[in-house]
Amino acid sequence: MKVERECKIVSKEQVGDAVYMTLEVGDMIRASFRAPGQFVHIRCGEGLLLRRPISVCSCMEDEPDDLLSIVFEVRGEGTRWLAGRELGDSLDVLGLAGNGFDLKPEGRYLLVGGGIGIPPMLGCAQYTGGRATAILGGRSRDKIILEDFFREDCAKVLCATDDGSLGHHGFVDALVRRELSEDRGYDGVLACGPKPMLRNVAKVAEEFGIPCQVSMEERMGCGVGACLVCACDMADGSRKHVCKDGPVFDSREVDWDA
Amino acid sequence: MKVERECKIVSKEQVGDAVYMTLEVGDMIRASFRAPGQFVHIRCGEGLLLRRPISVCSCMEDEPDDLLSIVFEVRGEGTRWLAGRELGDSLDVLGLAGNGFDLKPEGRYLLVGGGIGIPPMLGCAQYTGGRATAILGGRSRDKIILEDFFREDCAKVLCATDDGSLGHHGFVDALVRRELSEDRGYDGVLACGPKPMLRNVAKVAEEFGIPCQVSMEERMGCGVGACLVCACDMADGSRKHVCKDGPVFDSREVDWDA
Amino acid sequence: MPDVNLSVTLAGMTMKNPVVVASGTFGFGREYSQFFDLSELGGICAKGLTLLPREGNPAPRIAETPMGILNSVGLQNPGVDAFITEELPFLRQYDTKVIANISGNTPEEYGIMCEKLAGAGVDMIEVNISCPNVKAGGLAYGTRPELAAEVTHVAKAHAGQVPVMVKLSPNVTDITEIARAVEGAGADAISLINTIRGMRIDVNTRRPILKMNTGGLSGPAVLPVAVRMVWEVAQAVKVPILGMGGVSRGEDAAQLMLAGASAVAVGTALFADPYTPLKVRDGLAVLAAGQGLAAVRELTGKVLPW
Amino acid sequence: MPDVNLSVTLAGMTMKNPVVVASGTFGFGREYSQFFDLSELGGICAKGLTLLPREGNPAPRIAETPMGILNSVGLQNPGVDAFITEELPFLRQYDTKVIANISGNTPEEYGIMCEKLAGAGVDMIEVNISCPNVKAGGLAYGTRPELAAEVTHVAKAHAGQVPVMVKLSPNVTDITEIARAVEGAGADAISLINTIRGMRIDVNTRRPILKMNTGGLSGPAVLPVAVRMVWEVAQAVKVPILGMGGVSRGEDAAQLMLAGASAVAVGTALFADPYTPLKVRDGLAVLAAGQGLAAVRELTGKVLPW
Ligand SMILES: Cc1cc2nc3c(=O)[nH]c(=O)nc-3n(C[C@H](O)[C@H](O)[C@H](O)COP(=O)(O)OP(=O)(O)OC[C@H]3O[C@@H](n4cnc5c(N)ncnc54)[C@H](O)[C@@H]3O)c2cc1C
Ligand SMILES: Cc1cc2nc3c(=O)[nH]c(=O)nc-3n(C[C@H](O)[C@H](O)[C@H](O)COP(=O)(O)OP(=O)(O)OC[C@H]3O[C@@H](n4cnc5c(N)ncnc54)[C@H](O)[C@@H]3O)c2cc1C
Ligand SMILES: Cc1cc2nc3c(=O)[nH]c(=O)nc-3n(C[C@H](O)[C@H](O)[C@H](O)COP(=O)(O)O)c2cc1C
Ligand SMILES: Cc1cc2nc3c(=O)[nH]c(=O)nc-3n(C[C@H](O)[C@H](O)[C@H](O)COP(=O)(O)O)c2cc1C
Ligand code: FES
Ligand code: FES
Repeated sequence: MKVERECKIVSKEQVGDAVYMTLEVGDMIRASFRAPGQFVHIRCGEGLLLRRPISVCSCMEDEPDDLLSIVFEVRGEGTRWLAGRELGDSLDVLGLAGNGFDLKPEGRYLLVGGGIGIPPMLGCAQYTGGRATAILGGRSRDKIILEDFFREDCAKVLCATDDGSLGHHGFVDALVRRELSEDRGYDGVLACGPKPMLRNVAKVAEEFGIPCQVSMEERMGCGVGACLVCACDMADGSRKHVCKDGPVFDSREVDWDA
Repeated sequence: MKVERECKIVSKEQVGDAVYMTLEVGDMIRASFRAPGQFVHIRCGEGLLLRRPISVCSCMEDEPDDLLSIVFEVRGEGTRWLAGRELGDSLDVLGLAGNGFDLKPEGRYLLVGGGIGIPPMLGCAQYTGGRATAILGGRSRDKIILEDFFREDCAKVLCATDDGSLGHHGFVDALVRRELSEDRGYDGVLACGPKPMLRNVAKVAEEFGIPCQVSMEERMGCGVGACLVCACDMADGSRKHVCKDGPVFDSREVDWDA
Repeated sequence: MPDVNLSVTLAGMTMKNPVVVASGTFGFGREYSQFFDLSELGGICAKGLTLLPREGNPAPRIAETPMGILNSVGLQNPGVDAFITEELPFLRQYDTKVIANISGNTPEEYGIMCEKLAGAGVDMIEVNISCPNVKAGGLAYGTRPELAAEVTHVAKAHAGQVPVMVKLSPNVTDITEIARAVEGAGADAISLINTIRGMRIDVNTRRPILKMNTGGLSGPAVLPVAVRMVWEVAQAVKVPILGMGGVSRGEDAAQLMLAGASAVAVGTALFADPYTPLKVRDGLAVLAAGQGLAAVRELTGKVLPW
Repeated sequence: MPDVNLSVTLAGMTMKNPVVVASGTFGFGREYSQFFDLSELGGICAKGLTLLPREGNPAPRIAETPMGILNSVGLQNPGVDAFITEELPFLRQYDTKVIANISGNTPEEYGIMCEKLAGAGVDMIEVNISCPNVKAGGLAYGTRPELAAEVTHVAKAHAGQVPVMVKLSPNVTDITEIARAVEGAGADAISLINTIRGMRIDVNTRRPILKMNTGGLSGPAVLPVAVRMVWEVAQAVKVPILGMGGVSRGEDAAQLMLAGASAVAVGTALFADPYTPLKVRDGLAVLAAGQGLAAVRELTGKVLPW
């Protein structure tokens, strides 16, 4: 059961270029949490007709109100409006939407987050109670956000930057390759980030025969599966929908050439 | 020279059902004041494309900022937005627009205001330094606003209410007739209010051979005379424009049957 | 809620209230049934069906514009047979009217679909003629009176007792010409407006936002066009009208009804607020009660032109 | 301001920047000259002229809609002769291009006006074909290719050296058909879009807000329709295009230019902010500079369709 409700902003801070917000979401988590990797669909003022999809970073059931955190970057009108909201303001939030990652709490996963794709992986780290390895990538050091949180909730954290300003100098898929070849004990690779990154990570995982799940982005309307605008091309020629069938897909399902 | 500028709200209070606001308007009065009866064209938020015309109630040159007051009733979306602004907020104001009443500071006028047409007459009262007689009308006692201010700035103040809850029980034109027949010394009748009232007042003034000026309303676009939407039908078959040629017209010019 | 009779009749089909959801914006009802009881709706125009399943167009399929959206979904649907076996039974659980929306490549396809749907027992068939006619060289049926009439004729011939409503495209010089043609060919009702063709370009990438380059404009931006066209059509034909295009409040619905619509559909506004149809219904009730009406249907066609 | 070349050429007429003001929204320039120096504009499309003075339609002539407005001014103007004697000399004081906009009841009237205006020395004549043709029974010239061509032909024959730009109505099934017709008849440029017909009803009084019942929709709401039509016309004809419809920011203007416009006009947005044309110009300059362009005109037609 999804809900649409006014949710109060109870914390707001800047993390790198991004904004981190915690919301009181009533019973939204209790009513609709399935797995980390789901998203919320947020109304950004009266002037914009379309809600904006933002991944859940972390969330917890609580009384009287469940808590949910999001992390987002300002990209355009909607996220600019969102970044302008203050502590105590309310947001019109529809959620939780989507399916999230298919993962076992007791599993050992390699989590890969690129740029603004980092935050949703934190939920996966917390869900799997400290067993995961996280590989965080970004253009430069300041794009690697939430590293401290990951260090708390992961067994191991590796970083990669395009410019070498932090950790490995290069792309995350090189670290994925190194990690998978050194450690054969992963139950799967879970990734969120820009599409080219996802494609490369998926390729590496496939080489090692490790199942890989990726979180995809697409422009959305309803956010619940009714309007069919958020199509994602599948390898078998069909089209699935990011908001309802995703945003997480098995990497082998996806048509990477679309 | 007209200006469009951000003007700070420096006072806001409720007068009856209406909102009274004072604005700091920079040099707007110095630059564009012509006579009482002009109006300002106010932007009411990003979501509404059209500005709303509101008459100047009273205004004065001052340093560093001229001061201007408006009084308005909530009628729809725009005025609702306006009424929601708070002390210290800024409004995007274009003004002063229109011509105002043609009157001499030393003249003796009979000022007639009906309902939300009362406030602009206050400027006329102040401009003519206490010599005027004001006739204020409304549906009931609470619609007669600013009476105290008029008592300060007029030689005489009469009220009429449709329900008899204050002053004369009936319409203002009855008081206009009484006043004009008792006192032949008026230089003119100046009126603002609903069209049927203006028409009746104009008729009485005409009977007595006293020049009468009326402030007309029409839906506006630009507010400066460029788009020609605010047409007012004239007795001679031509169409003049409320924002530029008016809002004040000689009552004999107007086609009252349009 | 005020005590106003909300029921309306559209081509003999009585609905508990005049608010239906617009085709393509509500899927087959499953998703929004998570938010409210579908029995609260006057009716449901289901997602547009084709004879065979279709995957629709590549993404992006949506773009935002000032008080509007563009979409280029392109009739993704499981096909009419899957609708009948998989979706119709679900919709039938609810006490609301089910209106199937169909698009064909040829008049024959419309005919086959009507036959299947009439057999399966939908309450009404909405014939979408905004799609290109393959035989006539890709020209949209909805832009030529003779083609629109042909499709209507074939649909009626195969729909049995089920009323046929033809949905008009606003992308025409004279909407009354098309309306008269489909009425002449036997349409029981007319719905309008479908989307207006538009485009948005990302000025940085220089790419159209939609992968199909252009798409259909809907949402509040089109409301004045919808009101005008409903008014024109209401004067041109006698069949009842389902009005739509930009409705997000009771007042918008009242405008369409005053202009001549017997009922209204809500589409795009759902995306901002899933509860819009219920709010529109309640807004209409308040507005009608405020005007002292005993029934909301008294609004239909009651505009007083100057 | 960034160092970008802003000048553009439209049918041989070189403008210092691509931003002109749209006909009917700027009068004859006097009013807005109180806000800024008119020499800052690329050009001015003057209020639409007719052969004889006209008082236009009764008020109300304007209504607000979601991100749009409806107007029904109906060509109030002092007539072409008064324009030439009273208004043109005023406009000529400024270093900007003056584009006269004309509407006629018959092709002959267009011809007479063109002759007068060419003699008086305007920089360009914009032929508005959205008005009804009295001879053809009130059908708008702009909705029938053969009528549009006829008017264009007569205008060209009487305009001498002055370039003739034909302004298209968006209220048509296929805008490219009209565009090709007027190009074929000799139009030097095409401007679009004029307003889309719409209606708004006051649900309390049940009266249309406009005294003419319907009016023309303009403002941001129509921008996606304008972009689509400019793009379609740009592919259909070779003559340059003046794009308009809903421009209120540099980005909007860039969309129209990428779609194929050589210059853009700003209309409705003036009413909210008199300085919009200058802000659009500056926004275009910043945007072009940000893309590393040496000249804003490099945007024209550079959309990359999928
Ligand atoms: C499932 C999902 C989860 C996401 N999670 C996050 C997150 O946790 N943090 C974060 O910063 N961003 C996230 N995004 C991206 C975020 O939705 C966009 O940055 C945002 O919608 C941009 O809106 P805007 O108004 O600022 O930009 P504009 O460009 O003005 O938006 C215009 C339209 O395009 C859509 N749009 C633009 N970019 C994207 C995009 N990348 N993906 C989908 N729609 C887009 C907008 O939603 C809007 O409808 C996520 C996207 C998806 C699909
Ligand atoms: C010259 C002039 C002076 C005015 N002075 C005052 C004043 O001092 N105090 C006051 O309370 N009101 C005044 N009005 C009326 C005021 O402009 C309207 O009440 C206001 O525009 C309504 O806007 P809205 O958004 O609340 O209503 P809506 O009905 O939502 O407005 C929709 C549109 O209609 C226009 N409109 C609606 N009613 C009127 C109207 N009566 N006159 C002109 N346009 C209208 C609006 O400007 C807007 O464009 C004046 C009007 C004019 C023309
Ligand atoms: C995403 C989307 C998909 C649509 N799909 C269909 C469709 O399949 N068949 C159809 O007849 N109309 C379709 N439409 C048009 C709507 O039914 C409706 O006519 C239009 O959107 C105007 O109403 P609105 O402004 O309330 O959305 C679609 C509209 C949208 C936004
Ligand atoms: C009040 C008003 C008056 C107009 N008068 C004319 C006119 O006389 N001649 C003409 O060709 N177009 C006229 N138009 C149309 C505009 O020139 C322009 O094509 C249209 O408004 C779209 O641009 P916009 O959205 O920037 O306003 C008028 C538009 C408005 C709003
Ligand atoms: S956004 Fe509507 S189906 Fe995904
Ligand atoms: S409002 Fe534009 S001329 Fe009066």
